[in-house]
Amino acid sequence: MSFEPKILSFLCNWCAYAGADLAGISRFQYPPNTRVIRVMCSGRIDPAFIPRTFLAGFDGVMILGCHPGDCHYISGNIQAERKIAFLRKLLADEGIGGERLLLDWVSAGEGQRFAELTKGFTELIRSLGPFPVTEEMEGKLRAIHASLAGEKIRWMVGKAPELMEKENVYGERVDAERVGEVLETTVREELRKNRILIFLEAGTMTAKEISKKLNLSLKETLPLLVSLVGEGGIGFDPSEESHYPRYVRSG
Amino acid sequence: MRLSYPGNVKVVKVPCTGRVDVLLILRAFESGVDGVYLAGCLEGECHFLRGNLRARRRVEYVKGLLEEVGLGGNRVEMFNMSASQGQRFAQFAQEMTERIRLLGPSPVKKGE
Amino acid sequence: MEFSDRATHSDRAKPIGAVMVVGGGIGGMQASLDLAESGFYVYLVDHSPTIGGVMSQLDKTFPTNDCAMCIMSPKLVDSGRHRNIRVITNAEVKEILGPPGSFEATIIRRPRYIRADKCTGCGECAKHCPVTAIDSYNEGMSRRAAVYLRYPQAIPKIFLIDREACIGCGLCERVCLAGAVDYGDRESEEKISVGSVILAPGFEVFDAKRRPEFGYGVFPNVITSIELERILSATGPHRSHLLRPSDGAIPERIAFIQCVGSRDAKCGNDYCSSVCCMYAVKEAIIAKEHVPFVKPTIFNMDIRAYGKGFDAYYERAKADYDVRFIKSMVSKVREKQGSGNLLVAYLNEEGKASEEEFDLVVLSLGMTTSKSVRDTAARLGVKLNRFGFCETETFTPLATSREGIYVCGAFQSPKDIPETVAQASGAAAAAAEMIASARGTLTTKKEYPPEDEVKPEEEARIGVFICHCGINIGGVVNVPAVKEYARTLPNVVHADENLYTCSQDTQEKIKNAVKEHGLNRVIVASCSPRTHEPMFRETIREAGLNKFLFEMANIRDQCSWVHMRRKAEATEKAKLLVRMAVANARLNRSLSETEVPVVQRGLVIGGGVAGMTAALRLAEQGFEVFLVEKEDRLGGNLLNLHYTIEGGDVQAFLRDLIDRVSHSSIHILLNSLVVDFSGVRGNFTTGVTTAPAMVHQKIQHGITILATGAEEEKPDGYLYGEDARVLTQLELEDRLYKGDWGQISNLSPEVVMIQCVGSRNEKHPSCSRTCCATAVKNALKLKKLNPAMNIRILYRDVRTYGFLETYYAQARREGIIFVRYDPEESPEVKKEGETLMISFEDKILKERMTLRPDLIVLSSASIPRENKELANLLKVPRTAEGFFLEAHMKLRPVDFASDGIYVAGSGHAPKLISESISQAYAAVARACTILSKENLLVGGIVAVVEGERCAACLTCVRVCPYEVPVVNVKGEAEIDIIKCKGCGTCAAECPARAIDLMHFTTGQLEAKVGALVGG
Amino acid sequence: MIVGNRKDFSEILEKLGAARRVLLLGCNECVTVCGVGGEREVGVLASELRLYWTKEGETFEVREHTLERQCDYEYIDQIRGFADDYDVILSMACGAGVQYVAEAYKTKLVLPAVNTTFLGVTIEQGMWSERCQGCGACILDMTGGICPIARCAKSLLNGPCGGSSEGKCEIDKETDCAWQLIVDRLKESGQMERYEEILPVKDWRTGRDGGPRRRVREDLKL
Repeated sequence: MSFEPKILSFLCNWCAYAGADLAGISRFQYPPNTRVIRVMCSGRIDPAFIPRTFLAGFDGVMILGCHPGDCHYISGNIQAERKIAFLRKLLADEGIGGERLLLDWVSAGEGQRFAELTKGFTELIRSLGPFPVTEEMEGKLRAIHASLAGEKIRWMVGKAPELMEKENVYGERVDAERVGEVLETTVREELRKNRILIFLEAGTMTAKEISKKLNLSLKETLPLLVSLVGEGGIGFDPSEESHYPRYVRSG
Repeated sequence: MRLSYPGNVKVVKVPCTGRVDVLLILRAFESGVDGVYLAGCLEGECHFLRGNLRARRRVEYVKGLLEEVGLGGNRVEMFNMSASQGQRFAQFAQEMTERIRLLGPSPVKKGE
Repeated sequence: MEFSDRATHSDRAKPIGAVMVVGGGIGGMQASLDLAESGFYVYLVDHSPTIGGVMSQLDKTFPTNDCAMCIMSPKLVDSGRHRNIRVITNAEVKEILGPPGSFEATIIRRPRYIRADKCTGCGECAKHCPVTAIDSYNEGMSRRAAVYLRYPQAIPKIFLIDREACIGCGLCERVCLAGAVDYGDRESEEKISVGSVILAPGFEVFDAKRRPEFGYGVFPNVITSIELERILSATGPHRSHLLRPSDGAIPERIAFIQCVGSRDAKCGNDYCSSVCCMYAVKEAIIAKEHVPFVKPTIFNMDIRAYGKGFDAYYERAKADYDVRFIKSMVSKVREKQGSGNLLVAYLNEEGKASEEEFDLVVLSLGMTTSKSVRDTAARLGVKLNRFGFCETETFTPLATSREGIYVCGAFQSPKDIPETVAQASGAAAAAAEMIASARGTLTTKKEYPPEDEVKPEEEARIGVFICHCGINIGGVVNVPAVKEYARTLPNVVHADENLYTCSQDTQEKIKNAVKEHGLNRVIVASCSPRTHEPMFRETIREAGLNKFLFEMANIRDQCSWVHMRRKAEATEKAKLLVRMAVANARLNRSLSETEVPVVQRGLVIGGGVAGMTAALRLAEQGFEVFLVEKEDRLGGNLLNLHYTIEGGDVQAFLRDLIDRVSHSSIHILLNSLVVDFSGVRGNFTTGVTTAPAMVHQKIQHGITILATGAEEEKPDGYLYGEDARVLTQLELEDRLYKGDWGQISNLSPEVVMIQCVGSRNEKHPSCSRTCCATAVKNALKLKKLNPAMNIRILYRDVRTYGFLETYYAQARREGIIFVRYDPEESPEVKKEGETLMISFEDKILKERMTLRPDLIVLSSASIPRENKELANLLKVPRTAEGFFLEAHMKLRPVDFASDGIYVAGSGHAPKLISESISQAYAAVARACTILSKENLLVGGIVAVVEGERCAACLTCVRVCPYEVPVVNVKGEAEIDIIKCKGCGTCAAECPARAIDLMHFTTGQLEAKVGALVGG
Repeated sequence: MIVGNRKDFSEILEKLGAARRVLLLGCNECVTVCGVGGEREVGVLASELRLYWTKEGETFEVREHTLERQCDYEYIDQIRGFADDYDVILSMACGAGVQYVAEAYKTKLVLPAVNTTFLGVTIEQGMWSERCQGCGACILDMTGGICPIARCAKSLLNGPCGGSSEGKCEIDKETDCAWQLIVDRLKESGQMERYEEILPVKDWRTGRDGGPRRRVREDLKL
């Protein structure tokens, strides 16, 4: 049996969805592999949706919004772009290529473009094959989701433009680089910590084993373990008495 | 530290474990508790010099009494910790809860 | 000659009855508490956001292995909530103007961004803060949020924002239900008026990167001693698991390198840091206790275990913990490729270059002063010595160069915790003396409305207040359900819930409820009584209820926080805890605390330097003193001393001191012995008999200071007493002073000094502390007399701690030869004809050397003067070696376990003159916490005897750790409520059940237990 | 004081048989002091009984009561009002007390919970040792204040037997040889001449061998 990709599309109400309708009115043909969720604005797309989409069995995700400058809500699409870029970084960190995630713009008048984008993306996914939901991949996606769903990150992601473009609580404008750096470190750390927590669900591990599985150096791994121990999420296996302590999930 | 430990553990505050007498422990069992443990200062660090050492002896004595009446001496224990060993407290609470769980409910439980 | 720091301030305007203490470490806290308890208002200023200092970072303390936080946190809490101490954190002292007695200090407070009056310390902000920063409390080994509390037990328990890390996202403000976040906070200046000032800013650890040969900062497994301290701590980065940084493995071979940044002229620190030997031994022991397979090795030049009980600890480390000591300095540390292990290069005792592999290297860092402290000193016009520590004089060790400003702790010279605490009390006495006439002018005493009588038979009317603690409790426990449940409990007539029960407006609400509902018991279900009970007790007292009618249910620390993921069970448990509290509260009774008058007079036993200083200082603080000396003259051991190592004239000092002790408030009783002793703190009666007429008199006094001193032991062996050329150090000093020389002042005579004669052996395991410095002092003196003299000092470890080290260095520069011997190969002294011979092993030449000295000087042990009978009379304990044993080795260095009795001077342990003076001041400060009060409050939680049931079996008499109960003339046990400390051991053992402990009565404990299970 | 040992719980249970309404009677004299029958020990035994019977699912009533003394009839009379509510009086006093209670409540079953062992002294908190056997003819003046009757396993009167070795008695290495103690004490106090004196054969009739004893003091009688 040949592979039929399952694709989820998020379409913004004002441009992309209208574009898709236009494609229909105009009878532009495209493959039937996409399922559409209408949102009012591409800015509504929470990056945390994406790992769940893959976990739910989709092979690709398309997010289509208005062209820059055309957003019905002024800057929703720009924010979507920022958030998705951020997500791509995270995915890339975990060795998940961003090619299965498409963000593009389709205006209400671009029925043709909608059909072509859909067609092209479907073909691309078909050529990539099904999303490889291995156990490891599942762990990664769960971790990414958990990190993105956390309050800290959501707040930061939401606040970032204000901090960079307007001012922070002290009435100062924060350097974009600094915001990016804080955001990235925070997210990366959360993500890695979540991954460790998921690893330890299956049993105890030494620091070395964890670092290997995270594909990180011990030097980068140890501080994560320290933080997790401090937060009470993990502890030490009291039965282990060798030179290499084993970490366990606690609580 | 917000470590979690089982909710089964209820604490009765005393100025010193030296205040806990043999009878109080027995009365607790009479009321139907499944286990009792005393958490005192580390040995040698008793705020009242040696109350914890006395408490340990009493716990040993009560163990014997509980054996006699067939409840099992393991239902009572003494352990020592310092004020900064929250983790140890949680760990012991866990251990004791597990131990009592294995021993099953006290045969003198009320209303059963 | 003017030796005293006493100023003639009588001509000045009336002094200000307040003191500023700069630095809130253990020393600053002790000084503040002593002052506040003696009638002075205290401003405790700390540059850190919290008080507690370096001690808060320590895991255990030597030589008792007490948990540092456990023993310190009562002082933290007391300092934080004392009504006459204002803690000002996150602040610097900008300047101090005006004359001593009426200074005006300017304080700069850095913004905290969290309002102290609103923050409840719940920690929601830190839980949400998205920014992480390096956690300096854990020495950078872990991370914390940008909004943080330095450590969990911190006082004040108010968070703050690390402005450098914070990006200003505003999340903390959103999650703070108490509305405590204030981004508009700015730096502010405040002027305060104080009469005197104490500097207790502590130390900073040496920067390990200044010794690059050890590879700190380059090789991950080279760590500092304070880092190891954090690693070993239960609140440390690995929760007390000993893991090394490079790979998180447990290190087996651990090397400690001593004297990093100490005894090192190259980096300008040619002093000894005094504490590193002992903390290294302690860390080695604790590491071994954590992980039995650890093999610690300590590379050292000398092990300076000179304090009380230190040598026994050191010996235990060797014998019981297999700690290896190598007498050698490490020259270089390099990393072994690939493993992260370290190769430590050193010259072994045979003088051969060796290299050994270790898994972890710990650098024992010395003490230095921080730049900011040195800058502050410069701004305040306080002189520093060449090492950046505060300059003080031998006979005035607490006074800085600026009148009215005193010093204590490591800023004066490197020192350990007990010496810091003692010196802090000492500085408090000095600061108080300065302004003694203003005692009580600025302190306030809480005035309460009259107490409503609640009779035992009166039906209990209980009000229950349940706290949400923001979402700390409310987010887990169903508070409204608990409230509804509380309403159903017997005797509960009112139940309410609050967002924060500890907030100011809630206190008013509680008070109103007491009136409105006629409550006679109040229960708050919230956090821990350890931190909050005093506050709520005060609230109900303000509402006219006795404070013992208050009860707490700990549904946060022991419920919601520990069962976060099990909300239903947590709610049930909270209900149960409330039920237990109700059962208990029904049986709570009003307990009265009675006032007993204090006899505001002191008794000092012993007329040496410590005793005279104590008597004089008490007198100068305005109290009458009896000074009892058994000899026919004052002076004690000082009579035998002539000069100090620094060159001070001891006899001139002594003459001046004796002169001052002829004070109108001091009654000197020479030729007098204490023959009986009774009473309790605040009211003792002592019988004194004075020779030769054997006049007996009874003295009434409120406090007692024991200053009976020590003396040089008459040595055994080495031909002492058989040959006139074998002397003790004291005898040598006397001859040096008198110029009584005979043949040895000319030509190039040979002098050998033998250290540790009678010390550090089985009979007397302790180090006598002062003999190394004395030997160096006398050797230098001899050398000055005749530079051609050959002087050898045979030693086991040279223990010239602190700045004494500089004299040791000078001695070596001047050609005095130091030769180490092992106790197994003690030097041998014999006589061939008239020739005196000494032979000993020379470790470097590896051969036995024999000399024909002209003089052999024995550094004989310091032993306590006869004090056994006195100890028996006063019921105070002694060590196996006969020195007085204080209440607590670390934090109560001059107190005895029996309140109101204090120790000072060498009777406690061997001491230098300056140390005895500091300690005498300390005893005075402690004594003044009693003497300054007209009345003492006694009672409350104490044991009471039901006489009728007593079988006079003596069980209570035997089990009481404080020897309080007695069987009285009626044949019944009697417990003095003034002495009882309320542990309840007697109540738990009385075979007739005739004793009960108030507030923790058998009935109450049984009711609590009953409520736990019964429906 | 009179010293005793608590009987084993199993023995007490056995003696109680089917009795389930128990009046547990303590004594506030010697047995309180030696930690075997005072109010606290009454509480402990009562607790044990309650725990045991609850565990066994039985119905029962245990009442705790401690008298000032069980060897005086006025005190014993104090339980008159409720003694009949119980099947059995379980006395924690010495044998004298148990008997006297039994005499006072002729129709009641009175049981001992304590084995009375000796007349002794407190060596240290929690440790007692025998000193007197009540022989009725005291010779402590001759033996340096150490009683060979009570403290010598054989009650020898004129020096130790061959079983005395290194100051200890042959029956037990923990037990001092009384005669060693006597000799040491006589030496210490310079009375060694008393050791030379031969003590005559003891007339045991003043002791137990003369049958039950009684003491009368006419002037004190009513």
